[in-house]
Amino acid sequence: MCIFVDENTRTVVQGITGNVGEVQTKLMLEYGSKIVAGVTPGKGGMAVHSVPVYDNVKEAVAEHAADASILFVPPLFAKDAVIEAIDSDIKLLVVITEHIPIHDTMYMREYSRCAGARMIGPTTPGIICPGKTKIGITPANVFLEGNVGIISRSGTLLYEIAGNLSLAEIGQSSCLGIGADPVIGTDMKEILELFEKDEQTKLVVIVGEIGGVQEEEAAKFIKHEMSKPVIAYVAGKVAPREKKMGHAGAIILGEKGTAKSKMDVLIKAGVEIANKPSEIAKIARIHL
Amino acid sequence: MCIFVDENTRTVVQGITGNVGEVQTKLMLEYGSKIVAGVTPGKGGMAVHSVPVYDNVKEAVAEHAADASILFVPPLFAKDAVIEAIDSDIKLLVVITEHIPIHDTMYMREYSRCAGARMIGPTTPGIICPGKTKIGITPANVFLEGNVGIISRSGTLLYEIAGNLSLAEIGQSSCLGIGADPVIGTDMKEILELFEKDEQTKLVVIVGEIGGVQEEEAAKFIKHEMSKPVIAYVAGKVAPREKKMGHAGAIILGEKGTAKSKMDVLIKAGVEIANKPSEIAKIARIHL
Amino acid sequence: MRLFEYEAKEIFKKFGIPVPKGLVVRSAKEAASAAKQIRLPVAVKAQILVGGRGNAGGIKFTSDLDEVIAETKKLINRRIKGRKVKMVLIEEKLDIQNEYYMGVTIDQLSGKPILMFSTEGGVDVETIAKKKPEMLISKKISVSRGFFQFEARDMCMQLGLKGSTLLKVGSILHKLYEVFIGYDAMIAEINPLIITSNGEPYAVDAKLEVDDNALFRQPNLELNLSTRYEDKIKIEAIKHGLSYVRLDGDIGVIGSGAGLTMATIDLITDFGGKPANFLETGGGITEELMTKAVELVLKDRRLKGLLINLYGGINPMPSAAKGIVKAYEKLKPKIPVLVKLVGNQQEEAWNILGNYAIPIAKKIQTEKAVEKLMNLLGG
Amino acid sequence: MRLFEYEAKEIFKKFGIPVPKGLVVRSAKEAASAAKQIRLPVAVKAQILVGGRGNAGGIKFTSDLDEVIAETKKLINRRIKGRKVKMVLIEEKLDIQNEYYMGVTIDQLSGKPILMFSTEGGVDVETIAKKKPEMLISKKISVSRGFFQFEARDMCMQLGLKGSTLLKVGSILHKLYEVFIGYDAMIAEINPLIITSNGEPYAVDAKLEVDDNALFRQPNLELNLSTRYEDKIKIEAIKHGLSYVRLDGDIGVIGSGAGLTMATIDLITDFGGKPANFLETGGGITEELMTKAVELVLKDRRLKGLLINLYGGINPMPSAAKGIVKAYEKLKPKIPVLVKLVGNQQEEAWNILGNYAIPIAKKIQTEKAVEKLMNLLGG
Repeated sequence: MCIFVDENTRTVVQGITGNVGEVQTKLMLEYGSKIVAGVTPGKGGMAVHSVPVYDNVKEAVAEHAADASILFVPPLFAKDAVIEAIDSDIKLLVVITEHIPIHDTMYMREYSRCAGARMIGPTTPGIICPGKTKIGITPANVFLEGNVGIISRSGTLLYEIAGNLSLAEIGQSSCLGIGADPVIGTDMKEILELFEKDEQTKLVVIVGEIGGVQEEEAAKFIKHEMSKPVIAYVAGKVAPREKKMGHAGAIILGEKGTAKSKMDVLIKAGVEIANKPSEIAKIARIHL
Repeated sequence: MCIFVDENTRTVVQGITGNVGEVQTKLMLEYGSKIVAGVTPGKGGMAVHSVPVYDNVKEAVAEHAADASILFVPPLFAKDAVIEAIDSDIKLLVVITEHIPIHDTMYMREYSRCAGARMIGPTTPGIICPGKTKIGITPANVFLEGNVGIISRSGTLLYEIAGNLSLAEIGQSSCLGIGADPVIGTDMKEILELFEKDEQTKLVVIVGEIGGVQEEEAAKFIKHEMSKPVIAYVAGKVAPREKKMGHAGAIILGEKGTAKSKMDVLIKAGVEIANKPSEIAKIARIHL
Repeated sequence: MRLFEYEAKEIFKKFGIPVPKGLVVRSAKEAASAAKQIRLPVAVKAQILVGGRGNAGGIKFTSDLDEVIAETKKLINRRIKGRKVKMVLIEEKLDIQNEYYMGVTIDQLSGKPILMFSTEGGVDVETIAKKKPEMLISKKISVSRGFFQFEARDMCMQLGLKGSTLLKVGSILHKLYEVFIGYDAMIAEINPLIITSNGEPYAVDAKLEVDDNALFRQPNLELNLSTRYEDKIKIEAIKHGLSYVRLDGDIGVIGSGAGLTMATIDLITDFGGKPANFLETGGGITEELMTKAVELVLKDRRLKGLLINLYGGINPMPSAAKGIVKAYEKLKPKIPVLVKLVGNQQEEAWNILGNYAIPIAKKIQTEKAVEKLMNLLGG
Repeated sequence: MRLFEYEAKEIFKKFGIPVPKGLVVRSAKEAASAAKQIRLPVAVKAQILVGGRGNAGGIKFTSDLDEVIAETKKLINRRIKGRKVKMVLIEEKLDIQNEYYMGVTIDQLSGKPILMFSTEGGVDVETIAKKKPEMLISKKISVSRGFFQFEARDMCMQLGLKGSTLLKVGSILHKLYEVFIGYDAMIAEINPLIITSNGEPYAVDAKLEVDDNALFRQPNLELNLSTRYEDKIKIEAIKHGLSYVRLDGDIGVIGSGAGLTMATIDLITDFGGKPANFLETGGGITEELMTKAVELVLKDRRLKGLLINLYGGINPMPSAAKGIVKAYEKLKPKIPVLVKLVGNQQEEAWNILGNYAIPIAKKIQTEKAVEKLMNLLGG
């Protein structure tokens, strides 16, 4: 099964008329995803790749019974767009947008959890269930259907890792980017819980990086509640301290958040560590 | 019975160490009210008229099982003090403080209702149940125990009206000032509902004034749901238009909120109008 | 505190709401130079703190510089709706395609801010509500949750706005709410918000009233009382935190609560007298404040008598009595002054007043006190 | 963006947090005049954007004017913890009775601001948490509900604060949260907050880091990058929205995502190479941005080779390829450049690069690309 989405998920694209929104809508449609409507305030009545565009999410939901939204809106408008979607009864939000102020993200996280909505991201590549559907920006050609679940903090590294597995003919069940920001809507350990329950998934790959506490919290869950094998790759082994490596979240502060400390915690939780992306397939093959 | 309070109500005085808080605490104690604690941040450990003072409401509630609070804190701190009391599980708040910014009062009203707490005021003289208890600043000597309920927008006019009734040997069950501000915690019609149910109360006197919609909303309730006789006095018959008569709430805007328009609505709802304070006793005597 | 149109527009502009180019002037000469700078045609608008000046001749449009000068001369120092014009706003005249209404005020019953929007602007909101209620969209806001951009757009969509107009007008509606919150407003209103033939919106009129109780936390507001009020007694009263309203009669009234004071002027009128003022102390009486209140009212030369009506609830009656005595000693009024004073510590206060032979009404009924004063006045 | 101590203190002061008197100087002469104005004794504090300067000799206390001059001369242009000192803060030295800690930061797991308070100030918060956890009070805040004065006092009460100290320190803790929210902060910290022998609190050190993603809505912040960074490539990168970190090696690295780029530098190291930098484009690649990124990295004279590692997810690969070609044409690099590029529209991009004979790695594995580059470098 897919995590959060499936072939029947009816998705709205917020920010569909922008360059990125338009291109990614086409790619999702080509992959077979049910993109039922787009929303860009002031552009209601248009169509993008035959997808009708509305001025607000409420109308899009009313007309098309949408239950998910993918957001390509600019960072300044992201908070408003997320609240709008939640207030319009959207239950899954995939926030692709990068560079959202973290104070806005804190609000979005609190609001979505309070409303019982699931927010993925921001700064996420989204979700892909190879062969079935994708709600995100992942390039389709590097993924292969199968039974490895991947959770990644990074987008591009998700493609690299999945691509490495696919080349080794090890397919994936669901692949999710949780988002590279310091505060995100859904944590790594929450997705591990779902992979643990998912019948299709036989093994899980965690793609971590320096900074934050996602890997450490995931390790706690793995240690006490996970029965399926978990392999981890952590990027940033040679990253210097106290330097932001691309995102506010990827920074080593004091003694905390180094790749080594994360790997140590994961090893103690029973996770097998891949030192290079290519090693993941080798370890995975033992378990599959 | 008393409205909202009785002899067993355990009250905290917020702002007990100020001049007004101190004097009024003494007067309430003299009336027999159970003032169990005082709160003034930074003055914990003191005693005012033998009432122990705490630095916060939480401690006062923990030590003395208080369930009500009367607030004498300055307007700038009132919002904070109200939220503190509500978060400390105080269920009745009597906000004496005048001149609270209305944006703060809107917040206080919303917060108290959301938390299931009852806020009276701001700018209220509080509640007195003659012969039993008082949580407020009403002078004791003008009230007399009996079976007339009084709801007043004004403090001083409440004393005048009650005093007039007392002189005529018509006593009161409970007398409440709802507060003179445009936005208040508890509306006139909500107190009418309680008087309608209260066995001790045989007749209700409404003391209104120009501005706002309290009397109009009360009239709706009286017309459709009130069985007990209601007498009203409305102040401001000769007040000029568009001038604030003492409070932001007491202003005639356009055609709305004149004493005459209020009296007309009340008459249509079956309320008897007293043109002078002394007439109230005359009308009341017919019903009692 | 109500702001002048030009002050409100400065604030609106700071929040990103487009307003026409404009300059405030105090003379015809300044008006001419302003009109040249802004370019004709212009609007010449009297700056007064009251609505309805358009119908009262307070706004003129002209393409002629001489007329700008003449019109400004005519307006400055003229009275419009009872207010003396001291300033005139010379403002760019825009071509108007549509006139909208938007406003935020406080819904007293729900205790929440209420936003209103209508595509039928240019007339007052009560008229829209009466004549075309279906063209007036309103929404009550939770102050703890706030108001979002998309909600502003949703309101505009309900009246059919589309495209870039939807975006621009929705954004202005949202900004108006931000002004309302940011400035502790009682009302923030744009009427009309015009749309030019180029599709650009402008706030052509602006109304902003700030909560008097919140002025202390609005340091950006300039509190020049003398440009706002003409009555010197009123200005003095505001400075001391006293609430004063001038009335047409000759009997001074001071009360220790708004309701009581209103009832007192009602009763004076019932007894055939004419109140000269309404002065209310609120719950913060001190000796000094009471002295000031009595002095202020006694300054009024129209006065034939004065009724002081006080309750000892929250207010300390002995202090009030001392304050009255002090003013009495100082001004030695020739007119009859009657003090009605009851409540907590009444005896102590009566003694203080009695020592100075100030007439006292000791009974609770204000009616009796009014009657007594009328007798003193020989009415 | 981290602010200098003196900048943070200016903001704290604006919010009502008491700070010692102080003046920023850029020379010994200015330091002398500042010390006279402030009055001795003073602290002479190097203004650098890194913690721990106290132990590294960046702070001196003195009662002697000559020493102020000497110390300032010693500090200006000196490197402390790798940063060149350009400014010195001359600050009133206060007598210290107690040292407290207070800070607000973001708790990543709960996604909420977390406030911390301790009466064991003067050392860093990690040390307090490790050595005296019972003396560190923390509270997570709901951003939609906010933080109230009484809650700040409650935190202080838990560590035994009483009387006027409770009021003053509680109020400062609340104001620190207001700074945190008002300035879109990642961290706002006072360490130490001192209490003088007169019982007055002062923020003696101040730390404030503003979210880079929120700078656009913080118009009050002056964004003088050249006082913040020495590296010109870094400054250029920030201006173009590129994320750049200088490293110690000689192989340039450009990647289209933080994770991928980090993995690339890790792999280069694994293969025995030494990365010269980390440059990440994010998801907003255009032709111009790509050209700029390649130009910036190629400016680095240490470079022996360059690996560009791109994925076509959100980024348009044909534009990236065109951008690389443009930089290539312009700079005609003599060193080996290898482009690994896969994902959406990869064939189109390969064609563009192929036309200019730029070496391409078409396989998905970054390891293979790194290996190929190392071979090109003769490694």
